[in-house]
Amino acid sequence: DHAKTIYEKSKPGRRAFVAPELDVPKHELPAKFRRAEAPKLPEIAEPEIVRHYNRLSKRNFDLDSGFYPLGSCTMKHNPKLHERVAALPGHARLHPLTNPKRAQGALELMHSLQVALGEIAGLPHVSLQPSAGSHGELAGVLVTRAYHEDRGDFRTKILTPDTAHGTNPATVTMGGYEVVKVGTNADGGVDIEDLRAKADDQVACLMLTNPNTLGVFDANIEEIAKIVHGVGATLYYDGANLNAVMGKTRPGDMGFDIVHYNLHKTFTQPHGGGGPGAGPIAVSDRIEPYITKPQVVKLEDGTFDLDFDRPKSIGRLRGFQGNFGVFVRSYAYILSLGGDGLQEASELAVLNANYLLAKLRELGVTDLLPPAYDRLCMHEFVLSGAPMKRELGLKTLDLAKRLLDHNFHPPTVYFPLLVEEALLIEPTETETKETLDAFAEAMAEILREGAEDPEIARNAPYGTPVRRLDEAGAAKRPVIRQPL
Amino acid sequence: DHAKTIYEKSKPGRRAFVAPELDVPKHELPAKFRRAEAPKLPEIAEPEIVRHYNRLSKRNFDLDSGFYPLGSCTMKHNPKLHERVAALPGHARLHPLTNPKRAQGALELMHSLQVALGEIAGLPHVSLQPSAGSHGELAGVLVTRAYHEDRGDFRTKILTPDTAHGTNPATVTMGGYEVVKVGTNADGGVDIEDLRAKADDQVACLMLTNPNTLGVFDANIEEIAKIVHGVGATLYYDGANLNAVMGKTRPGDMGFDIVHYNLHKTFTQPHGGGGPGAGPIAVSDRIEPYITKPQVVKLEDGTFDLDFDRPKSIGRLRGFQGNFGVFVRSYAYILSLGGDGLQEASELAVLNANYLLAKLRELGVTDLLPPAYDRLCMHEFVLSGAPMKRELGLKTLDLAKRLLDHNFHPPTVYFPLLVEEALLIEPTETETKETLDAFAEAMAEILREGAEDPEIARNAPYGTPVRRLDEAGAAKRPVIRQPL
Amino acid sequence: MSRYTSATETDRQEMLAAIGVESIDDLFADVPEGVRLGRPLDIAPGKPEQEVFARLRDLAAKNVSAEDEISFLGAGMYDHYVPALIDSILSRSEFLTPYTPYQPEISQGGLQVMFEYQTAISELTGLPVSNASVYEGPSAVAAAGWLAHTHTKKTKFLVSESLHPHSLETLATTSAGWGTTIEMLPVVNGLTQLDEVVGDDVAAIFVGQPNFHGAIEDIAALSQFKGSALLVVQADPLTLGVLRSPGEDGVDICVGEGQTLGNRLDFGGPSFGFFAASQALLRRMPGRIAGETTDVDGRRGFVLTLQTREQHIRREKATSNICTAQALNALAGVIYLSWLGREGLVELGELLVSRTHYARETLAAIDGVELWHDQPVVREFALKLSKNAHEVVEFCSARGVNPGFAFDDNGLLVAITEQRSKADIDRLAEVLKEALA
Amino acid sequence: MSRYTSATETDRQEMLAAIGVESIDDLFADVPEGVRLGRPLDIAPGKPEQEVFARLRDLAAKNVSAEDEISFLGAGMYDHYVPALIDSILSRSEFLTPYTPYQPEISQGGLQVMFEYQTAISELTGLPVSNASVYEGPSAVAAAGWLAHTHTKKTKFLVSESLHPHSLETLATTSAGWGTTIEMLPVVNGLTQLDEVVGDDVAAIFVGQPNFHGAIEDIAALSQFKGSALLVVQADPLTLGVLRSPGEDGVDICVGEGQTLGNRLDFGGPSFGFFAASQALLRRMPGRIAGETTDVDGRRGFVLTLQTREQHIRREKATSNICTAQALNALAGVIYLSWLGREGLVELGELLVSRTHYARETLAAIDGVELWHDQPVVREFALKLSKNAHEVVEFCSARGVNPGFAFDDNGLLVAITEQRSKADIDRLAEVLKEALA
Repeated sequence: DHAKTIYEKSKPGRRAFVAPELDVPKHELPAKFRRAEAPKLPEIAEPEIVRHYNRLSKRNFDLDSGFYPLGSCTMKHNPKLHERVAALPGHARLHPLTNPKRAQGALELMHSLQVALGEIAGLPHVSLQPSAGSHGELAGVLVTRAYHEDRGDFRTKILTPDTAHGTNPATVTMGGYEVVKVGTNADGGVDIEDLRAKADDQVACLMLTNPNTLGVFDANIEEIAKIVHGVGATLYYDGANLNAVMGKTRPGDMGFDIVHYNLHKTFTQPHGGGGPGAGPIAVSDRIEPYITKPQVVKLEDGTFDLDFDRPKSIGRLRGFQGNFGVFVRSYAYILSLGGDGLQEASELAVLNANYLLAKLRELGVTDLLPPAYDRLCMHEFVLSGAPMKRELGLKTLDLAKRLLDHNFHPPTVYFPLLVEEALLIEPTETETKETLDAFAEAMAEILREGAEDPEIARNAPYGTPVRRLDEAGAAKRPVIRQPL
Repeated sequence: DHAKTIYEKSKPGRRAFVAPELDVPKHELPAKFRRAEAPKLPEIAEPEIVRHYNRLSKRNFDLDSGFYPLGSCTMKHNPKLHERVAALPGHARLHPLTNPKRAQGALELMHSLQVALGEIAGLPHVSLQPSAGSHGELAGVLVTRAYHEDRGDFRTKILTPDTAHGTNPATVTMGGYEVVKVGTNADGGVDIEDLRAKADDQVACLMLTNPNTLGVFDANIEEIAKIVHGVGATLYYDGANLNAVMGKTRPGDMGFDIVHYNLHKTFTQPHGGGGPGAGPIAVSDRIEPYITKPQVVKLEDGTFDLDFDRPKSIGRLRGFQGNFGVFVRSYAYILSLGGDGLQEASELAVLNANYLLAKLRELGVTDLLPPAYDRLCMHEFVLSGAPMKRELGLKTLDLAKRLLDHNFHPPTVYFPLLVEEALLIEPTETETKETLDAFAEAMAEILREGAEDPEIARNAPYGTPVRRLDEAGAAKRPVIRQPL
Repeated sequence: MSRYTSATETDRQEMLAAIGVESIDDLFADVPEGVRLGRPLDIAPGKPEQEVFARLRDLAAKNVSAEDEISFLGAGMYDHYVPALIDSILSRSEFLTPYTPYQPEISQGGLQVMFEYQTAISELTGLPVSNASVYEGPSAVAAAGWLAHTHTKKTKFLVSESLHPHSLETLATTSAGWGTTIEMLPVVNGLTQLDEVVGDDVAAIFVGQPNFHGAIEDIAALSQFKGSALLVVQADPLTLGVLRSPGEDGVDICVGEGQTLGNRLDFGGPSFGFFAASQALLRRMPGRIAGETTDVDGRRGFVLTLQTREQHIRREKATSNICTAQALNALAGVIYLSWLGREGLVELGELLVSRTHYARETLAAIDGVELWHDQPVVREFALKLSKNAHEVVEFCSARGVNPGFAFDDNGLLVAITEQRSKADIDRLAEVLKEALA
Repeated sequence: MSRYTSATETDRQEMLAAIGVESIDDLFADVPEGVRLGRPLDIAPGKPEQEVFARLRDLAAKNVSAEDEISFLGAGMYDHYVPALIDSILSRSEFLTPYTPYQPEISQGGLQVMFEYQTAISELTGLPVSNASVYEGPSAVAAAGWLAHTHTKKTKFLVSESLHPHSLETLATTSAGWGTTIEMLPVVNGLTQLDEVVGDDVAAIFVGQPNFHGAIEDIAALSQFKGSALLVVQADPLTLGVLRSPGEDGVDICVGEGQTLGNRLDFGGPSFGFFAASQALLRRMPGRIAGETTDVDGRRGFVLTLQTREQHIRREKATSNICTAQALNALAGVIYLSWLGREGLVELGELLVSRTHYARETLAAIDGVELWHDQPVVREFALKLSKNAHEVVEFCSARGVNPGFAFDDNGLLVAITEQRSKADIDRLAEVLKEALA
């Protein structure tokens, strides 16, 4: 059985590990602290561990095998060089508490990354510490709080558009603020009137993604910034979509005070099946005093240090200095592309998205899956499956599942929430025109097939290691560990 | 199409490589030497190169995914540590012409390996140079020639049993000798009478595998050695099956003068889809003057050097010092197992083979696939598919192809040649009892199924990336490169 | 052409034509003039792969890593040997490059890994519920605080003075907007002091096991006084082969840093945090959880489950904002645990206990060294030095031995892994003696 | 238990019972008493993984590799940059761990790689036929000799004095039993001399391109005089983007060392040898060859073909004894060529030409340095020094610059790769000047 767990392959007495010799006197812990029965970990030799995980790996789809247009996740190619440089012993075996004098390479790398990220965002002060996008958001909300409270200004609300990533409202709550939703206008941007109505002196911040999750660049951004700043709030940039605009425009120049980056998206840390990532933030001068500590700084003599002496800092959001291994990869990426390459990456990401949309139009796919906003898009776009559902009786989920049989990872489905039967498609710049064409053809083929026999897609997928799974049952009677 | 070649994915102008800057004056070669048109290599960016080979890899079966009982090939587990240590820059970026004084680590490693291999074979002088088993055989034949000719003894023939690996006779021919076949007795060993009849003063050598390719240890080995040495010939040990006897008996102690090792088999260099391997030889004192140069030696001061001053040496059989990367892995293996572990590896290899044979008996598989020699075996054994062919109309090939649908790599088929419809099965010591049981069950199941409907196996496989291929057509009208 | 892209000039022209625009710039028409950058980014031009490699290699060479010295640094991350099979498995693109398994039919590998991981964490901690990883140790402590606060609706956190300082700081930072307060529990001779049931305004009690100073806390004893608060233990998972499981001592939430389980030091990350809890807290858990189920053909399979807890469904009502966690690092963790195996975890723990006590005794015998506490220890212990510890660390480091982590003025925290032999410990003693002479 | 095995005591008992013997020793009953070892092997007991790693790391650290010095060593293997994607692909177990694709249905990946590789080698060499790899360079030369001897039935080999000495030696060693003789072709000012058609007793002529001293041979000119002999060229494949292909100059067999194509130095191996030939020699080729075909359903597929040439079919009548070759290294080669790409191969070649000529001019300007020859060069050149070259190498190496390969008494062979910048070359000039002062 291919789904046997490693515990089911275990047999008492087998092992991979060989302990180093006991070269000191044996010491036993007091009985009251000693564990009576060892945890039931697997007992299995190396060859079968390797086979087990090798076989499991074959039950995963991956970016290195095919197109992965998961909207808002920026599944761009992961350069192989990055794994090599991250694994160098000087990085991989460097203890995080090493005296800064003896970790100059690591600190220089972090500082160089801070400088480059600051330039890209147009905001000079970068804290690398947060561990992922949502962690960066939390950092952003916490520095916003610190900024206001330092002035004796205690605010209670944070605005988020209804197109926002779910992490935004969740973060607001964890940051101790009330979430206030702002509507979307006919062009897919922020509803300015709604914003104006809700922006008051209790608003601490507006969290915005630009381009937003509809793939739309909000052309009113200057106006939005004016409104937000007008009530003394901060403007927060959710960097999930930064891949659309590098070198074209910068959050800092748009008026944002705080930005988070998803290094695993824009700067291509492999997504690892759900992490690791990293979510640094960059801030403007007025927010700078509040960002996390320690901060990597360059001293006058050209050496680097960790600065703990930051009296107004919110403190730390995690242990040590952040996901350094991710920084190594991101820095390698920036070195490889350079300023011009980063700009071109964004340009090609936008070109690819618009081309794919055009191709879907050409093939008639948009007849049944119209774009939510029928205009040029940025690096991603949203289709609505509502007509398809109406005409063919196929849900977006069915389409997604049928795409699996065509060896494509489906786009993000049912997000953003305000588009009915949404399909959020982000091809990224590293895909070829041929791949985009093949994906568009597959979409068209599924619709053709659906018009003839919708049952096929409704019961898809067929060629996958398992077929549709009973998710409701799983949630109702959760089996979340193996009984041993 | 999954079988598209990388050339078919090429598009003019695409690239992965970025050249370093031209930091010196441009120099052009004279026109008469300059190539007019660049070779039509692929034009393709990194993401698609990675995907191409990733997808190709998924069209390969591999040892890390399943049982691979390919007789005579010793497909034992390849420890992952070995890749790590072979990749250390001090090994991987060490130039082969580095002054020995500055390659002491590499030479010490090679010398340590020589010593360990010598101990295992019971022959003290080891030349690591040959690149694979067949290359080691050639080295063996050439040192035999040098040994005889140095004494003014010009012989013309080499004896090989009819059970020998095909490399043996091929090597004899390339070594400039005539092949004389020796028959096999009822126990699967050398036909002593035939040997006695053919052993004369024109015989330079007898090449023997012990245990041989029937999985049989030739109990007459002392007698054989006596006969061969009696006519002044050398006795050569084909080490392909050394995995059966480590620590139990040694070729040197059996009377062999020359041994080759397959480091990729017994000492677990990953087979790489057909290499690299390494085929060191070990020889007795009287052969020592003739082995290849340079030779790694330990000097009196404890340092190591390359000895080129070997006036009777046959010379070199390849560039530099051999497949050093393979030596690193083999040495790591010997360090990990130790003397006792190597012996136990052989014991368990023999245990696994005998158990699998017993299990096949228990399940009745041997009714239709009887062992060629119905006795205990060593680390592998031969079944004959003749009754199966007679009773069910299934050839060994059909059985092999049907095994593919059970996710097993088939055993070696149609070898050794003297067993009709042969199936040579070598499970190795790193397989679990459960795997052996599952394989035996699959064999039984195929026979059960074959008794009901032989067509199923005759048309197998079904679940593989391609099904049976037109090999005859391929040989008749060879297409061995892509027209571009 | 930008690195890693494929759009040739011909491609671009064809694509622009299909879109119906003249140039790529036309695609950015929505970006108002006023906010366009209008100049190239001030970042050096791209470099060939070999030069990027050389630059990174040169930077790495400027660091003194555990490869370059005999290091007893710990204090939260430890230089354990990472077996090679972990590299081999993690480098498989099928684990390395996909994202969160939103499409379970093509993500069974990753989902099953999560399930196996959850099982292992549950076994280690003795708690029935584990999620599939959080960021790392201290933020896991903060996440436990959020859970306790929202679950109990109470506002006081009691934190042992011997909890890892990063955990305390992270909890403090993260809880800035919760209206909660933090009160410290004193530590005497290495042990957290609690001798009466805590007040009913207490949301949670936080203790380290072993604690920051290496002492083994008497969790069962502390547990008796937890009252209606949740008892949160930050544990070192590698010690749980020899130490009683938090679950059997009445702990409600066990969190910690997973780096010790097969993850590299990486100057502090990425690693993973683990998060295990009692059954009652299942629907309060942050982050991903995989569950077992069947497909339409009745085949066993795994899915992300209980997703209504999560931010992408419940948004502002979610139990946490976490989205991307540390799946790959958790995979390393479960491979490591399989590699160690049931017996190996205990053997390794016993080796650490013996070497750690040997080291403590050996160092304590040096003039100018006192024990910070005399409690039993597993893999780390704190000393009080007669000289400034930071200067002592400098002195020893210059001699190729990093003696550990200097804290306060005179505290030295010495960590032992299986990579530090008796000979290494004896060498440390030598150098430390010199430093204190 | 022996490392990497799984047979527990229970397993063993069950298995022995099934076999019907008492003990494992019973299985070795056929081994006569007289030849049993009867004592443990004199090899130290097995060590834990971490200790094996440490031992190998310590050994590696005793070597001075191209990582540790500025190296201009070449003479057959070269320190080119190996792009990271090669490691990534080669580490996939599906390429790393299987054996020769005897079962094509489950080996299409490996077989297609061979086909793509053969195509690339054929493109590079301008010859229609390539096998799927042989061991390495010099043994490929010897294999070409065997082919020429068996094909032409002639017994004389003409070998340029500028052929790589390892190739000459390997040919001499290997041909010991063939009844052939070797005659040397003189070299004047770097070039192999041949000015009349060779005798009809000649089986083959062997020339290097570029030759051992770095000179570009005039292959077209030599080809005019080959008569009925086969012209065998040992080429450096990396130069074939800028140099005329052997095929267009009438070469019959082109062989060489493939290390320059994406393979590590590895102290000399494993790398791969390539072997390409004219159509007429197809059925004489040694080694594996993959061919395109279709399966029973008409799908494209690849198989090992023309196997009747091989040892496992024809045995003593085989065209060669080769079995295991260098499939994985050849895979590295074809990935490397795809990574370079059509334009990149030329660009890299041009860069090498320019830097190599710059280096030659710069070094030749030093007092005490003369050119060995003044022919055009691609990536390597020979100098004549006023002092003993071996001593000069020692002098420079002690200063962190390995100036190249010392040959004869005063010869120095200097190799350039894209990893040696102008600055590195200038540094070499500085040190060499000092050495010769």
